[in-house]
Amino acid sequence: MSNWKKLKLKDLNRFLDELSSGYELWIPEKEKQKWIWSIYDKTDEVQFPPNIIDESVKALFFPKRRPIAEFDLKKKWSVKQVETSTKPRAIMGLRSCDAEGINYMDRVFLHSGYTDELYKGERDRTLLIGMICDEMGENCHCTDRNSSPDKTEGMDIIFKRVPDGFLFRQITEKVSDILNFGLLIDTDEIYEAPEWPRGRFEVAAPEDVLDTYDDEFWNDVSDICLTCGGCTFSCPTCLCFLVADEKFKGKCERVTVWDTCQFSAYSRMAGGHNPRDNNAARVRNRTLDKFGYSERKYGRTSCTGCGRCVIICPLKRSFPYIARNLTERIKEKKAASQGA
Amino acid sequence: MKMNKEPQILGILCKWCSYTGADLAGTSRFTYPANVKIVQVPCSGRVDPVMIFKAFVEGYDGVMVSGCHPGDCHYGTGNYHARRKLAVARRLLNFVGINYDRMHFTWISAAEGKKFADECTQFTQQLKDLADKPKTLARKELAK
Amino acid sequence: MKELIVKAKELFELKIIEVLLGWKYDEIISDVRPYLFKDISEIDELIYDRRSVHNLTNYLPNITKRYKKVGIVLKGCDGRSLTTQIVEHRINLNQIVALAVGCEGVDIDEKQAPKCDDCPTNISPIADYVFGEKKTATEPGYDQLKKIEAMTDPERWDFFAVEFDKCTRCYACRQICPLCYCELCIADQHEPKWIEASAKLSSNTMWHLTRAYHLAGRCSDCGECDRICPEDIPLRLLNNAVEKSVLEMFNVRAGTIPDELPPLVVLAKEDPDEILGGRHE
Amino acid sequence: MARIGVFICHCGINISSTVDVEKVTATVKELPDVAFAMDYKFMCSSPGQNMIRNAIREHELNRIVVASCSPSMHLPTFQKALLNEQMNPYLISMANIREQCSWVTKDREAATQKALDLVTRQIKRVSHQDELFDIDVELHKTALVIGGGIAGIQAALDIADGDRKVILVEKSPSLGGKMAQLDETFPTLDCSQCILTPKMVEVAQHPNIRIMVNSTIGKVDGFVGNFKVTINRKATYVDEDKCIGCGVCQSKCPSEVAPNEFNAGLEKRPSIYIPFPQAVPAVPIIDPENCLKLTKGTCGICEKVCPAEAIRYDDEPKEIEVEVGAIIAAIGYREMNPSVYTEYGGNRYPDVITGLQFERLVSSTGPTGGELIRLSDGKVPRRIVFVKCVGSRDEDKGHTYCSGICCMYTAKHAMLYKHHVPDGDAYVCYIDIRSPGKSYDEFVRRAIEEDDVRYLRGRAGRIMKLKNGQYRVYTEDTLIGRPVAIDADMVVLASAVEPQGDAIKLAQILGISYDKDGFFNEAHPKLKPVETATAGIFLAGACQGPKDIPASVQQGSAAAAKVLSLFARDTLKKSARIAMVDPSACTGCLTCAYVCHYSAIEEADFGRRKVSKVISGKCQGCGACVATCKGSAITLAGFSDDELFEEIVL
Repeated sequence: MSNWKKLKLKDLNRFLDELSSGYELWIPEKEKQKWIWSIYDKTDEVQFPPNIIDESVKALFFPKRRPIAEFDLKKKWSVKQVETSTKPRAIMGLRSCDAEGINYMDRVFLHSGYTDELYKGERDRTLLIGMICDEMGENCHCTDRNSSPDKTEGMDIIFKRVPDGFLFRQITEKVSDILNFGLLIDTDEIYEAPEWPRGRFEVAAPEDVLDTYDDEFWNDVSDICLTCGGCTFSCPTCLCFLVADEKFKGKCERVTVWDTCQFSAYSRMAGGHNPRDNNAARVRNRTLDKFGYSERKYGRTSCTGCGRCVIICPLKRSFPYIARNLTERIKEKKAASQGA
Repeated sequence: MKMNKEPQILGILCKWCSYTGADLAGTSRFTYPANVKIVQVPCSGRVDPVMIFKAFVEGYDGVMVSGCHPGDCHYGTGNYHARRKLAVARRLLNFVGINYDRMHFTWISAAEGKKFADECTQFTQQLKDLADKPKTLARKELAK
Repeated sequence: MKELIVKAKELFELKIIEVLLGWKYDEIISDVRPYLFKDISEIDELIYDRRSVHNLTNYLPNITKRYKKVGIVLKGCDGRSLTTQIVEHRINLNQIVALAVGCEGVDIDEKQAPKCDDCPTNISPIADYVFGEKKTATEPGYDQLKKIEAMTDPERWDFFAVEFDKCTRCYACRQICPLCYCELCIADQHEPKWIEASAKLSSNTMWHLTRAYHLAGRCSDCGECDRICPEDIPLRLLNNAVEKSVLEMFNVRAGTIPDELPPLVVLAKEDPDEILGGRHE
Repeated sequence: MARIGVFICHCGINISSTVDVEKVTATVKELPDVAFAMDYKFMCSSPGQNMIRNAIREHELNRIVVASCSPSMHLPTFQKALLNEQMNPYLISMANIREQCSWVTKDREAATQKALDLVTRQIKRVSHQDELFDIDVELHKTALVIGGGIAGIQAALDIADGDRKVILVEKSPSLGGKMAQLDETFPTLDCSQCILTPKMVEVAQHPNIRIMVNSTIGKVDGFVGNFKVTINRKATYVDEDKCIGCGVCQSKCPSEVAPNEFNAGLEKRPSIYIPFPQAVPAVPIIDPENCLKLTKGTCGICEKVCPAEAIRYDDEPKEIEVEVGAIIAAIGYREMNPSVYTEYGGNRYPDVITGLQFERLVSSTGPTGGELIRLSDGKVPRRIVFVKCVGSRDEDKGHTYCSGICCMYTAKHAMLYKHHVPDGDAYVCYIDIRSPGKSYDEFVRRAIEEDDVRYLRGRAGRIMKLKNGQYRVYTEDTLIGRPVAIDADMVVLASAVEPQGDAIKLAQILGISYDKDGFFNEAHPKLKPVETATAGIFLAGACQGPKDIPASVQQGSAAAAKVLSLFARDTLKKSARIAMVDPSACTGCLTCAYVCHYSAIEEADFGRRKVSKVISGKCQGCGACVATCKGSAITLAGFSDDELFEEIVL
């Protein structure tokens, strides 16, 4: 008997039904060629994609628009803080790259000297049921980011698709009852890690990346990047937001809304000065943050290798183009300095 | 389908002609529906269609813009510029489903108090006669 | 496009241009993409064919800041964007050498781009050199637009509410548009918040109406916003609706006549008052 | 942080009779940022204003909202209260709960709700209002007077006597206007020419007045203190510097085809002519449409006979640009053409004439040399009928208003008739007799009692020509309730006063408003009778509404006083409500400059960029540029996006 348990394929829906009775259950759903997260509905025909879900799980913890306080504009001093739901929630089918993203969010929102209570509320009520990818996707490169599709850090439970069902294994002590559902049976089958492909998008070491700040290279990149910000919105570790008051008919909500360093308005100061007033500076900022600044501040680079930025890019080239050229540029520079 | 409740109307009036015309309606005691809320602008040329878009999103049932008659603009040509802008805005709004008749553009001079009151009354009736505007247009996010 | 390459080389050789904005095949992405040619040795890679869908004029403001003489390969619709950019002082025409190609249409996902069905001008109105044939202008068909116009008001709103609701406000449409260049976009302003930052139906509606209105009489229907939208919102419909109004009311087709002012800043005393009232079927 | 004081006025019962003022006050007290709210019977009164001042001090208010009448009425009043407390006068906003709420709403609940809504909007708006500071601009101390009739003459003389320069523009060849055409004037029967001519000569000789006849206004740019005016001068074909005014040309001209305008078309005049003997300037003009030399290339007699060699057949129209600080419009009126009154003959009967034609007929400078005869057969009319209100007080064919002067001049005409033909019969058909004014009613009584003019109360229905050459006037005497028919030798129609044909065109050039009939609008019917809504442009005379000579002269002097008080300053305060460009937000597309009516936007450098810049002295604050700027880089102070947003969004 292994430490894995087995769920037969025919029992999947019953398992999910049972799970959704105690949890607000989120699963991947295919909508118009894209995989998104949605709440499990008993009538759904459940499928799990072979690798990443197009929509990052970030939005379930840190939504694009998140009310944090409410006011009544017809009364004096009427601030009310928004509270999160305490209903238990389970997210099933997320991948190691998603968990890496959540780990990174934890560092930012929980462990950097300040606790984001709304985030903590969402985090505390959520059980993460991760899935090991069937295969790496066309744009996946977690293996180049010190991770792999079977990494379990951050998950509470992990499962793997097998021909006639799924293998489940408990990772944390957060909940044990799920694995005791009658539908999960003991098995001798175990998961054997395959040799995952590597070397798709290698990036130089953080200090070398940061060293390119003044390089002419960035100008060339900027000519073909629109700074549309699609990469930052889809990125599981891009967490910038702005705070806005939204009023309607005498009521007002203070909300946080995702923002992105790719927009010129992001760095525009009140007097009009903009330290990053051109595409080059903005592209550079994002790249240096992913592979340099984040490492300095939080101890690890923030790119999880999910590849969503490649998929979303309207010009289909941002990441691979930048990564490959940047790394080559660094090699060139090193060779040149050694030669000299 | 007709509306039972009074439609909410935003009236954007130029200071020199139409706002004065609205004052004259008052001085002459011509009554009109109370649901017309007047905003004063210096000239109809100041009216940015974005204001009108916003008014509809905020839940107004109709928007009325009025300036000096063509040729009479206090600033010479402001109303001609307004006419072009608002004509485009009006057709765009209609295209996304907000009927032409929810936007009323008119020229009211400082002497036309009666006309102002009549326009308000007629516009209110016109809005009542229109099929209910798409409910989803007024924002509902906060209500959720 | 042999002549194009020969001419480009000649322009480089004679130092008439420093750089050339065109297209080349990129093996990393296995597709044709915009490329800034900086040296005569690269020119053999210059491509213009049905894959050259991008509107290159969007890159011009940045590039003309860094280079004095810029060559650019222009399709008809791109050239119309350039006309408006010049009238609005975005670009100095003296810095531009326009290589206009007689556009035969371009493809998106191996099918002819819908914009090409409605194209009235296959050659750029600004052209220093012309390669290819000028086609006689045809009236846009606007098939898709007419379908929407035939709907009732509530049907039309239901249609657009679904589309606007999808918008994530990534502003890719804004970034890719050569005529969306405000220093501080109205959507990014904080006070007053005409267009709230968060993605929700009301603010998305504001954004899409405002975007379409701001392009009135300026949009050349290059279709880039429509192509790029990650949520596949039919932005061209809105652009076309405004384009059609402007054509019908003011008899203006944006950017087709160099030096002509955009219709919304033209002083038009002779406009009939009817444009403010009555239906326009 | 804003500390807003809200002051709600009852306006006696004008507001409080339909608006529950106490309820509004209690509700707005609860709104954020409202530090103080109160209501009072008359906020504009001296105690009311003191309440505002005290509250500013006691509650440390920094924004004020007054809910009362229209801001056009009392905004300046309340701004003064702020100024007296050393507060910037732009930190106030007014909610118009009288003209636009209590007076137009009957239902009390609806009116209260609306008032609350309007006040709330202004409370939201006022926190976004900033301190603004008016701008000083220099001014050209020259006035332009348009129209050389008695009102314009009076205004020009008064300003010139105040030692300021005046440019007096007249479209006809001579000054004088309608008054020069009159014979004797009511109620004193003194000779019109005798009192007018000295004034015309004074104008001509005044060192501060520049007369420009045969000229019209082509274009007006700029603003108070700094108008740029283009004056279009017709080609006159006579060199006015050389002409000595001898009149030989006029007497030798063989082409007498055009109607004599001065004599109200009662006779023909030559194609080169001085309009009337006392004309100022006494320089002839060639009528190019009838001159044989100019139309057919023949003749040329005037050039041959002119002793001063002043004839210039190659003369061309000129555009003259002048810079002035103030403009007075005094273009007068025209007499309505009674052709629409077919029941009165519609101009077909030679002896049915208008009031002005009668003036010329009895004038010693008129076509008959002052002899009152029928133009048809030269006989003295034994019986005459005067028909009043032709075109006045007639919604169907004429104007709704009363022309004001006809009652008096008809009485005068009847008297003049009786003085010419003492044994003749004079009848007046009238609806009402309107004769308020000093010695006016006495004058009418004199006509009836001393000169035996017979007044019949009733509107004349029809005038029919009889075979014997007489005219039968069908009317009724409503006092005895009987139809009456009078066979008369001559009928005089008191044709209505109406605006000049080019009045609306001039109003549009000047940027001033006009009423439904085409008379120019004064800024306030009672309190600003000579000002227009456009600063620096004033009105005098009948172009503002029908007027007799004394009223025209009064208004001419009043307008002159306004101009002189304007010119007493060295600089002008210009409203701070103008546009400003935030260069950091401006992309430099310059589309704002394309829509600016005042050419007040220029290109400026901002770092490495070119941006727009508003020339503050030129900007008039219309906001067309603001609505055109897609990036909201332009703000119109006082009507900023912030302020309007708060008013629109609730």
